Amino acid sequence: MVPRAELAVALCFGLVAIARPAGADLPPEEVGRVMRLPETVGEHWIWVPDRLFRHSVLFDGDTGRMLGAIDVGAQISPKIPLWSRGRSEIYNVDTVYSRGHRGERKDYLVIYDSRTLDAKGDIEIPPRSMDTGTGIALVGMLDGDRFVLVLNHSPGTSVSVVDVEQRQLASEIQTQGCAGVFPAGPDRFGMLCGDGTVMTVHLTDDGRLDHLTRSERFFDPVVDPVTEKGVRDGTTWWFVSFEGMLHEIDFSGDTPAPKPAWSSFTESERRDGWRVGGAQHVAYHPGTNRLYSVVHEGGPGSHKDPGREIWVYDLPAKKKIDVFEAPNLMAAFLGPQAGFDASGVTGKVLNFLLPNLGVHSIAVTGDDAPLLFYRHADLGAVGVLDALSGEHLRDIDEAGLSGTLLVVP
Amino acid sequence: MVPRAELAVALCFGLVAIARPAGADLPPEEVGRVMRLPETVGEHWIWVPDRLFRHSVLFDGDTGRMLGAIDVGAQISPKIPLWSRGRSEIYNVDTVYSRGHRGERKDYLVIYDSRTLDAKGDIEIPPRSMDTGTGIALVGMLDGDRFVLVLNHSPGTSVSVVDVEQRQLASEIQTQGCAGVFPAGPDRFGMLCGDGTVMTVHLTDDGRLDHLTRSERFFDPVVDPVTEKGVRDGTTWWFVSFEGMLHEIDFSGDTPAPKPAWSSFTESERRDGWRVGGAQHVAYHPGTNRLYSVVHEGGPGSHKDPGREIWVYDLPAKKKIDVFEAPNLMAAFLGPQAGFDASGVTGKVLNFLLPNLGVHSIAVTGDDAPLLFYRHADLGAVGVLDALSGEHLRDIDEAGLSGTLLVVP
Amino acid sequence: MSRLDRWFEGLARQSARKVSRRSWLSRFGGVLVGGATLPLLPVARAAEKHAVGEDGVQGPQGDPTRCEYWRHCAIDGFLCSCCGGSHTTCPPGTEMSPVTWIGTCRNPTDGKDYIISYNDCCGRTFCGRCMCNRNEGERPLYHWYRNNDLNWCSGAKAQTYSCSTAIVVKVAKEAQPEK
Amino acid sequence: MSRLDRWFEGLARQSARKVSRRSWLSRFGGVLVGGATLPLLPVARAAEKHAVGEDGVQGPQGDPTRCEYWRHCAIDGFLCSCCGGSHTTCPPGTEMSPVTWIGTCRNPTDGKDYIISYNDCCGRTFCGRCMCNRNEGERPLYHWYRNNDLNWCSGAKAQTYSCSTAIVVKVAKEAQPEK
Repeated sequence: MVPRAELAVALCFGLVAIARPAGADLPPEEVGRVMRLPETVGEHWIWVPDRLFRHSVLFDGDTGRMLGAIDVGAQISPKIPLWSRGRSEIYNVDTVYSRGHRGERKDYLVIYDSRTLDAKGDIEIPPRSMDTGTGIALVGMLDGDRFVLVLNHSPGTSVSVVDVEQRQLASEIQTQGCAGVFPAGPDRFGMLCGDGTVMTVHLTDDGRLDHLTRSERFFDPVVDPVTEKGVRDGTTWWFVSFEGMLHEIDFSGDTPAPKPAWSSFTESERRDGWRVGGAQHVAYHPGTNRLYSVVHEGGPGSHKDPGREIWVYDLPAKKKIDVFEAPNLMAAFLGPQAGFDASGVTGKVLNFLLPNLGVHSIAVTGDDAPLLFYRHADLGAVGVLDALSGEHLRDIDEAGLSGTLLVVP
Repeated sequence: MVPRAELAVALCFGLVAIARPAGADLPPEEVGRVMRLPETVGEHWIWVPDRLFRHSVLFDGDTGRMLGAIDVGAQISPKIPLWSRGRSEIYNVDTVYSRGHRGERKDYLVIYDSRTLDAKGDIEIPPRSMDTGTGIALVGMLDGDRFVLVLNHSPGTSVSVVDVEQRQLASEIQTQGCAGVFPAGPDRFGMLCGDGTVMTVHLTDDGRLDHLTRSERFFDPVVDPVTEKGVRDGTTWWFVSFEGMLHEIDFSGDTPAPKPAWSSFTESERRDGWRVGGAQHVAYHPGTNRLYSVVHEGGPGSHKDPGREIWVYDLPAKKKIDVFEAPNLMAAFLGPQAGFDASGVTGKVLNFLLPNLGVHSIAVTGDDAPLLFYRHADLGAVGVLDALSGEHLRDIDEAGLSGTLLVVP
Repeated sequence: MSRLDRWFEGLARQSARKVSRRSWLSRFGGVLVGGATLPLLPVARAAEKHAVGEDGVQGPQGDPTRCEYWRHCAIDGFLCSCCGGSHTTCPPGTEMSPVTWIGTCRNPTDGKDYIISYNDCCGRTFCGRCMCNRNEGERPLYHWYRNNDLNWCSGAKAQTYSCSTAIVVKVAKEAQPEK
Repeated sequence: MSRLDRWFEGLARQSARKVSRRSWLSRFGGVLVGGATLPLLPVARAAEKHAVGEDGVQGPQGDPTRCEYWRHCAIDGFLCSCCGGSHTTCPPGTEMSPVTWIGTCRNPTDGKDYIISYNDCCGRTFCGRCMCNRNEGERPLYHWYRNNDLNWCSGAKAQTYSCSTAIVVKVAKEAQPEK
């Protein structure tokens, strides 16, 4: 057995050491101790996946401290880690090759103990999990924490349903023409389709396909497509279109029901060239019904551009209520790398000299004093704002090198 | 069969396209073409291994062009690629794990076709190849290109001898107390030992241990150890000590023969604090018998510090003949990353504002108009000097993120 | 201090215009739309500044190692031209994926729109050079053949992504409907 | 321009002094010897600026998240204190390697020299934070137990290197012979 130390014990260690009698030697210390995470999942924790280091790092947003990490496979983007509080487990989908980057491919759903972060097992799944530059909407866990969904691409699409309770693949469902997995209950998930509709996939109790239902066509994928970067509240998902139209879809019925869309931009904002864009460019806080949206000034084809502003919407009121500015992360990124003090003179000069590259991705915590995290895909630093006031609280530095995701566990 | 294009063909393509009759559409282009390397290994080519991208990139030092890359395993440092001109093959030692970064470990000597860079096979070797931060003196190929040596650590040391002609492991030789592999002929290699001696390992025709011989003790590993960053000329190896003593070892006889050491620093240079240091901090050009040595001003314990100067020695004359300065690579590294012109105003300001971090590693080509390459381990840019005059010719940018090796094929 | 301030401000603006299109690593990196000029790299490309490119176009739009090259209007990845291949050829040791996404790009020489196929080169890890992301007519995941975010190496022997090419398929019948 | 020049020069010097010891990634990165002060990071560590550390020492020499912490005199790697562990404890999900290299470091509190064991934490990839390389008494590969360049995870279940600890073994009988 490996001895394990509670975080609390380690933090108290200093006091013990200080209380040592003067003149006595430091005592020999135990070898082999490994930290474990606190029992309760913190409300301000955030995963920061990185494609170059090939891991997802868990940070505490209140302190900027790294808590631990899980490794990922040989993909363009790490997958989103899925956290089951009930089972105290974390699930992550990895692709590995028998010779590193070539040879036989195998895909696994890896099971971690969420208190020790030990890999305690894995489930082999069909070796065709989809890989994208953003890693968004490729995996999901249904309510009840029994079924994990994995979107496949080979190059046709399907969805693997993995039963993490039974530790086996439950089914693989053909979903040609639709993509993205959007969990909407214990027995269903949505997908966006190329014909401008949305589909509900209904599962049986044992995770196989029960039946598929389709909405009417509610968007035009050529003229003004919705992005797959949706946000969820229970059985409702919101999707934003390239032109900033907000589409609300209700998945509570048998057939998914789109509600009338409304524009997140006024006519004058639109004339000024404001557009949505980035990677994970929308976030939602259920308690306040606030939607956060990364915006920039640009034209057609700028839907992946980062933005320097985050606009805040009251969804029930259908109106913009605030505008947050995201301070430059350049010095926080380069400081530890080049060895200067990001908060000192050199940092200030560099933040001024070098451009503010803006924000690709945001995430908001679910509690009553929520934090809003933001990152640029190429800067290894994460900014932390008060999600209610927009106040810049801190930067988390040395947060990797390249990646688009920010995941609230 | 995959169609392959010669580099020359691709370079001429522009002319063909320009000769197209006016008004005609561009013709449909062939899909599936893959480049191959020129038949002759360029005299100014250089491998730049990178631990984060996990590959070794081959550049042309005359143009700064990338020619291709081979991938590496899950190690701290990629191994040095070994190039057999006779067999038109490249050998690289990789470590892979069944689950990416954990699970069952396997080590392979991977065989690449040196014209196509295709991995055409591999030989499984004992899964204990040594891994270090520098990757220096861990692998080697004996003259005749039949036997590849792989230093092991488990945690005792041994050397795997791989017969790349017969495509199999020839033997594993126990070498407790010695480390580093220094090829010195078709049937022998040297190793440095913890008792201040050097050992010759003599092999039989089929790559097994014939016998071991030891030199007398010629250095003190506690007071003034030699580094394992040796340079070779035929059956002679030079090693430099922390204090800058140059030790020449002759491996032509049965027993390795150290010659009297001499100091690379004058008394006044030593008083001024000059010391050797870095990673791959010495390089040698056989045609001119020149030794290049990275130096800095420092004290004990600074033997891994990078230096801003490269001192040039005439070995037969035992004297310093030149001092090269290595221009700052900071802007060349940050430019493509942050999107500014490294050779423009911003680049100049940054090269001035940010410190010159100096040089960890150097390598010199073997031809009559040699190039001297240099890098800092954390900057993804490689500087190129004229190795005879010291003139700064160019920087190779986007040359990775982290690594210490520079390998002339 | 005001002269210093103005100088810095000028530099910052200059950088802001230049940054991002080749923003290094992100396969999903930021892109400034419009005619932003990219930095010349100090090495080989500096010499090619006024060269006439493969398609007879002078400047960046004729240079396949630049993000502004006309065929790159919907690319997302490392340019194979900087990776040991060319804009139509994979680097040594990789395999060209037969399945792909497409873009519709205007050739400045003849003013015609061409269908461009962005075949990925596969089986080796990130090239890591000349990252380029442009999204003219790019569409989300569910609109497959117009999506540049997908790892299109799914059609190759090993699905590791290395870099992307930009191959002329044919003249487009119409300018692309997707804006 | 002379004021500007002086200002830049000052900054450059300041950076030069600070740089390198925590130089980001290189397990073999550069180190400036002597009492160089490292930058405070803007986040958590800023608040700890004047804190008394685990060993009762004020400032960086008492702070295990700093490269200057006294036990780190011969370390080479990412500091586990910045990686979810502590200077004596591995981060969650890793395994502490039982074999290791050692250093002899002077504790500023009691003025005594201690043997420090730098056990690596293994089985997960690079932590990537708080890179620290100091080489007091460090020796080449063939002098095993004083060599910090080796991947000492060779004694663990999986040899992937994540970060390094700095554990007190005992008081040294003498200051280290290796300079």
